[in-house]
Amino acid sequence: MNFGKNLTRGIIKENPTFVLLLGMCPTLAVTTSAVNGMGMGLATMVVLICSNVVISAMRKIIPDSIRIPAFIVIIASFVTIVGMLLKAYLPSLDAALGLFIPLIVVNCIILGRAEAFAFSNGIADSFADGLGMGLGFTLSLTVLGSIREILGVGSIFGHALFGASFEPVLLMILPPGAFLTLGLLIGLINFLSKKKA
Amino acid sequence: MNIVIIVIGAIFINNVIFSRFLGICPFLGVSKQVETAAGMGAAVTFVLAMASAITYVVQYAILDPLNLGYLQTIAFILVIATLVQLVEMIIKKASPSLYQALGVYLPLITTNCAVLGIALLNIQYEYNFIETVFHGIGAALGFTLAIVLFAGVRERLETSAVPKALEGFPIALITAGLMSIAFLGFSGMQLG
Amino acid sequence: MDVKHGTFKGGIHPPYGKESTAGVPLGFGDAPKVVTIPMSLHIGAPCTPVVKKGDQVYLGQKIGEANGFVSAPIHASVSGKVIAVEEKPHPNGDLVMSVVIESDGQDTVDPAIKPYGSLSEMEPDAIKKMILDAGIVGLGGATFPTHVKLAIPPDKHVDCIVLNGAECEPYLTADHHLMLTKPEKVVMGLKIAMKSVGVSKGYIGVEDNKNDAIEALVKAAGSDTGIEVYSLHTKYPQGAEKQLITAVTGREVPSGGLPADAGVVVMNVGTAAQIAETMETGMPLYKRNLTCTGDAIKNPQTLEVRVGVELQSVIDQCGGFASDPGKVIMGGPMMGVTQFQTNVPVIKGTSGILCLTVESAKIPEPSNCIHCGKCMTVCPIHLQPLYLSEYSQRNRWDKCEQNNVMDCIECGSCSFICPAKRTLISSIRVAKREIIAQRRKGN
Amino acid sequence: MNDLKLTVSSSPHIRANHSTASIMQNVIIALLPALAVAGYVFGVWALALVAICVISCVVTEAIIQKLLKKPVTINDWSAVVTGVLLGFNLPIGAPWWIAVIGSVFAIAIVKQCFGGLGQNFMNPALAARAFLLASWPTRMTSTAYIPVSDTVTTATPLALLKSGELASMPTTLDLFTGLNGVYGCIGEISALALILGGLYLIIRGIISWRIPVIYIATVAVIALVAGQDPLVHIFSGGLMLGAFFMATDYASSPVTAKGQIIYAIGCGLITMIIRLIGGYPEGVSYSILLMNLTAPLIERFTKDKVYGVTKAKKEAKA
Amino acid sequence: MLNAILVPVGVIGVFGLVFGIGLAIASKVFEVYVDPRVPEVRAALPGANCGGCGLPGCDALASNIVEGTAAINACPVGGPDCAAAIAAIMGVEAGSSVKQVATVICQGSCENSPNRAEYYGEMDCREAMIASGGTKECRYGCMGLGTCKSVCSFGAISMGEDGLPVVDPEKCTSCGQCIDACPKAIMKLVPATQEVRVECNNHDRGKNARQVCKTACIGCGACVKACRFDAIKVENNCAIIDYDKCRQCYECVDKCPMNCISGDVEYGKTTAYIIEENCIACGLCAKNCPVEAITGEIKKPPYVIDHDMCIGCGICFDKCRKNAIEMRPNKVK
Amino acid sequence: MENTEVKAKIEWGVVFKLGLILFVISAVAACLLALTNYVTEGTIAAMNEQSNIEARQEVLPEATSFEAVSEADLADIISAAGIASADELPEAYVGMNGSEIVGYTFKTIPGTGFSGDIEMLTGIAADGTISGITILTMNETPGLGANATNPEFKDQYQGLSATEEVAVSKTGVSGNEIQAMTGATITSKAVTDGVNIASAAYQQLVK
Repeated sequence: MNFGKNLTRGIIKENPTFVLLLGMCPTLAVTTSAVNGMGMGLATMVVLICSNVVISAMRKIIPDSIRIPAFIVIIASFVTIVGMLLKAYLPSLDAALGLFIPLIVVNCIILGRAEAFAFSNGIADSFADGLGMGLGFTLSLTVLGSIREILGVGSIFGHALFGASFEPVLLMILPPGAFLTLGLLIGLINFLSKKKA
Repeated sequence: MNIVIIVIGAIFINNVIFSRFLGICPFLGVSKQVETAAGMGAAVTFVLAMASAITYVVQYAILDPLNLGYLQTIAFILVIATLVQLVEMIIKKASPSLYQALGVYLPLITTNCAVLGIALLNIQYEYNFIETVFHGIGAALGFTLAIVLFAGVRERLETSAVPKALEGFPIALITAGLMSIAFLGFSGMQLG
Repeated sequence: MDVKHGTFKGGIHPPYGKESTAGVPLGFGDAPKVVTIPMSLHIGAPCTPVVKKGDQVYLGQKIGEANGFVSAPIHASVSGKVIAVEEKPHPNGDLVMSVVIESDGQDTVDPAIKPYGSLSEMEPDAIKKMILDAGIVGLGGATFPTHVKLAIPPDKHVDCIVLNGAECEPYLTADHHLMLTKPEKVVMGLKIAMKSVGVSKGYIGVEDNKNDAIEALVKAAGSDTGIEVYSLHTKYPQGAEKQLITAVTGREVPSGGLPADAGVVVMNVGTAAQIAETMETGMPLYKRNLTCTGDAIKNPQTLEVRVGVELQSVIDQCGGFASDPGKVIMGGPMMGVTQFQTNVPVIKGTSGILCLTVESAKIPEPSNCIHCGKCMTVCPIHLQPLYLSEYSQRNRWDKCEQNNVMDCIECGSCSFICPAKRTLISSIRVAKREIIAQRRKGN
Repeated sequence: MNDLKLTVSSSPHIRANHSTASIMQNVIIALLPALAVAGYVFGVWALALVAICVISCVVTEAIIQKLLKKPVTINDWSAVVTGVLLGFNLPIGAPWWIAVIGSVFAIAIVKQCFGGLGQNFMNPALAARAFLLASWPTRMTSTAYIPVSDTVTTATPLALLKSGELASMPTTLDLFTGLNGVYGCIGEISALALILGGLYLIIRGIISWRIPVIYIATVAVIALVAGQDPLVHIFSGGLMLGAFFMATDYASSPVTAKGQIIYAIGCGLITMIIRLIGGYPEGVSYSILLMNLTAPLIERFTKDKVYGVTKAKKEAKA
Repeated sequence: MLNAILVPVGVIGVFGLVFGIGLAIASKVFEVYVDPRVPEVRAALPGANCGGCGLPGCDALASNIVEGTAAINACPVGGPDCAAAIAAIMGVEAGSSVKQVATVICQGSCENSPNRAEYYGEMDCREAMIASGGTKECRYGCMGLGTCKSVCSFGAISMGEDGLPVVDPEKCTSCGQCIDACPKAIMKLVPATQEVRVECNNHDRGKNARQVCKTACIGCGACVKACRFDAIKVENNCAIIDYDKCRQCYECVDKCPMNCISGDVEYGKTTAYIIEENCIACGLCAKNCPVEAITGEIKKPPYVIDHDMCIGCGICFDKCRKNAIEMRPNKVK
Repeated sequence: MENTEVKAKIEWGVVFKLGLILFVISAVAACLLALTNYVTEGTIAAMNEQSNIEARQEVLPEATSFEAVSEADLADIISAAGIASADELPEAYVGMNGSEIVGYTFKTIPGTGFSGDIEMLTGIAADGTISGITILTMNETPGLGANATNPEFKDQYQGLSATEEVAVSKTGVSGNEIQAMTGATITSKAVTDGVNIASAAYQQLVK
């Protein structure tokens, strides 16, 4: 019944990146291109949905006092599985994301949603929440990746946008570019949402 | 000599925050005051040194002999989570003053990807035990340096007339961005 | 006798503007027709009027009884008839209970007044009693009752008295004229004060832009080895109590402490001269030197003026306004208080009336702090006004307190020097007042 | 009561003559000799680049302040100073759009995002230079050294020093006057002109001697220790420009005297570390930027002793 | 195949077993007692960290409440709801706390009390106060520089066109920040329902007060005489209403020659009406009426109210046990 | 509080129950992981092998199959060629076309680049000319050092002689030289070092 609400909440109102400001490490690290951002987002989403569903299903069995280790085991398993699947079938993406695939384990979004939502809600709702949050995360990473790719490389999803005379802003795909882009983007979102209000 | 290079490299050249993007959440979250930032840095240093050592043992004494490399992530995170929780409980009991200074940050460290990230990198770089520990310490010192400097700047920002829309996180991120531009100065440094 | 030199760290060099009155001989205020004497002429508890409407009073007759220890009695500055005892405007901006006396032009001295005799005849306690009875307060501007200053608490050890003849405030030459016209009184007053607190060392600190005064004082001091005249570097706020002590004795007054904590009592030269005068003639404090100056005044001059005279009549005696005044300041340009009107009376602490034209009263608009640190280098207390001010503007009184805001002497050097024209000192003052209010609330 | 319409305000009622604008104007005056040398050596394009930077900076400042509904303060000359300094930090081969983008970055991101004049924690011109260097490295390093007699470009003296090609090094005197060849960015070629400007600022009391003198001395000492010619290190690269005009930037350097000493030593140290073992031939801009980061902390720990506050008292209070 | 599954199962399983047991034991061995109510109370507090309670933030208040050193309704921002929630956690009854609103008790607008001089300086009342005690002719009056507005963390204060602050009672949380900040003590906490207020802070004597402001309280005492409930007294040349006693009958508002008592007589004043079908003629209303506007005979309903005499104090309404009296506003907007 | 003084009592039943639950969860998780691993292991290995062969073919296009040089032989070559560390030359392959030896490929990790190690592959044809290079992993600055993967740079090595050292020039190219990338001299040098290590090894191998 709340399925729709749980789904959309994560995409806009409680967007994990722009509003809740969770999962900053991968957000900043892998968004050097739109593809990487999207890949990271999707990988996180899969883990998020699976862990949300499983934790929700097991919420009656897991005692409160060991819930954190239990969550971690569950999340880590899914992360490892996703990692292995990526290695096997999408090796280039795996190489691009590198260290940050295993680090999905410690992405605050996943543990946060497990704590805040899945542990106290039903399976369907948790699924919706995971999907919504995951989509929101994917969306913001893709946007961030696209901006950085367009400015820093002059292409989007690998397709060159401008002629050869375009000299891309290399800084955008370097670490500072990640901080600056995200900072200015959130500032812009704040500005626009305040204007609306 | 090698160890010195590893430590200095981890602090400046491959700074966890500015070039590796590890541990950004606590970096942004616990950096409003210099004192708390320093406390967080100390806690991370302590945990990272221990975690580096223990994960080294886990990798080379358990996982490798049994050919279970693929269980690395799950094993490491379990070890780290337990370690952090144990340390927190012990400090809380043993020294309340230390807990006040350090322990309150410990729960935040479980999800600090710097700890897991560095543990994984240690294995990837094939460091030996001593190098592993010092790499952990160096990375943590790099984290401490970054977060304390950041907190210093943010304390100053408190009295600045930052545009409304940029207040809070956006300006913090822009600050971090400018800081990492400065840290580019260390890139390409040839040690040793 | 050698003249020693001294100074302190920090400070500013504002335009002095003393030329216009330093060269003009000391004038004497016209005998006033009416004086309005507020019952609050000093720091501390206001006095209670002891005369009522219709009473005849003599010159020097006590008209206000001191209330409490930190207070000083008030005397009539003319002889004549009390025409009102009511609330009147006071230079501090408030209405204050005042005694209005219509002068009979006779200046009949109170017959009870007699000279006290010579220094050798008087015991320390008698001197303090004399000072209290004569209503003598610090004439430098702070108007702290002098007898309180001289009553050293038993737990403190004082070994010298420093007379303040620095007169570092721009424009003012009241003390300068005093030191030139009555150097022997100044020295005598110092000796009296030394005797009253039982010390053998006395210093007089004068800024080196008043060399003629230094010479006069050295001459007046003669061969007395107990008294030394210091030539101080001309720099504002050289005459601030703490800075003067450091410049002369090299000691620092501890934070939150009084000069007595550094073993020193500081007194204005005018106060010393008044003490000597009182001992000689028995007359209480009823007149003082003040400088009426500024570019809005036609004939700037330093005058000896009675307490209770309206500012306007002093201004009129100096030729009135040359052009429309934008600001009338009681005191000097650095620490003086602006006035709403010129119908307030001269009080014991009025060392000057500074009238600025609309043009020169203008202060440029403040802009962003550029972090140049000039305010820090000039702060005689070595505070960081730029940060204190910002903390204050964000109501962070705790931060202000941590950063020693309470040690600020409010000299205004920081505001003066600020290239961004920020009102540093006013926000620091706000912080100080808020913290004091909080402390009161807390206790 | 009376008809006088008086102004009340709290004391002090007089202010010193100098203002933010006059300080900035003095800085510009101090930069003029170096600008003149640049014009003489590089020709008109150098002056044009500086002009582009100045105009872009001023326009950006005005637009941003309009957008933020703040009073427009371009008449305080600070944007002009940023523009000139940024122009001085560009190589002569830089295209006009690099100058414009750098100016926008300096003013919009580094300065106005943090609240405008005096609130930036980093030197805007240097941050913009670092931004440009990271974004268009080839543009920013390609044409650095053009002997007057020749049009062939080679590496800067420091790059030569780094790669060990000592044979093609210019003489120390050339480095000092900068009149005989072009050894770096537009504004940094003549140590002599920069020293003149710096002395002017110190004499006018606008900057303190501490930062430039200690900075340069630290560089010289480390060069000596490392067995290199200290004069070459002092006169080449952006050291003079950095030490006199950038490291002394009010907003981004410590205000305390002790702090300035530590800050200057730090600048010198990092400059030489980067020059000797770093990935770049020149370390002045990065060293100043890095020390900018530490300025708030340095300030915090180097407060002057407050009059009358003794150690014991402070502890009792705490 | 079997090995490839059993070995990892064993390894990770043992990890889990060891850590689970280890943590369980450790949590007992190293247990430190924390009152679980502290975080609960903290959660119930609004979390504005405004300091209105006098403590440095909500965390401090939470622990003080649990320790019993602070009252459960110590948070002025949270209001009764918050107090009730905390009371539930702490297991005690919440005391009644009527919502209070910061109120401007000065009508000294630019027109009523002009400036006596130009003020130059930072637009902050506290700073202006230091410059010769402020700019207004009335030295007790509002200077209108808006310090109350700038310190309000809830955006409840705006500066009206007449130069006086206006408080939005909806947004006001009665945290007291403006009250602390106002150097003239113009802001006072007043019950939200109180319409009748003396809006003057001038303690000068009549003549002087009249000189400096058109709406100054001159301490004439007309209101004291008008009040039938002994709710007004003149202290230090300025009238003060005791809000506990005031019935808001608007009599004082009517009588004040200087119009310094707030309240809209036209719209605010009410009159009592008998609901005849409910009246049982018990006589309580008539007995308690201060102006003897109610007449009737015991047990002969209905009683009659003389609406011209009624002052609208509402005592009869309070006393009536049968809901037979209603208070109607004289005029509705 | 007073509880701290009381010796904590451990309820073993609860403890074991918690331990057991965590054990079960962990075991199930491990089981799942093992299964996934079982499924993907082969694919991953195959993918790796495939990409390695592809890389080798890229630098030595004429070869159709490759034969690894044994570790013992490799060690001999390393010591004979005077290569500083065995880490710099982890593997070498002989490229075959049918039974004919058409060239060799060398994986080299030359010192460090601008930031971190560069792992690269050099192909040397049987006639002693360099047939191609490719960069396997690197962390060089994008737009600068990372341009080493661009054909404009890589292809410069093609056809150069493997019997003498390749040199880096910043201005013009002559003889056995390559033109350095603008702004990335260090990377250019590092890559060239890698090629030279391969050349040295090649000379030993064909000896």
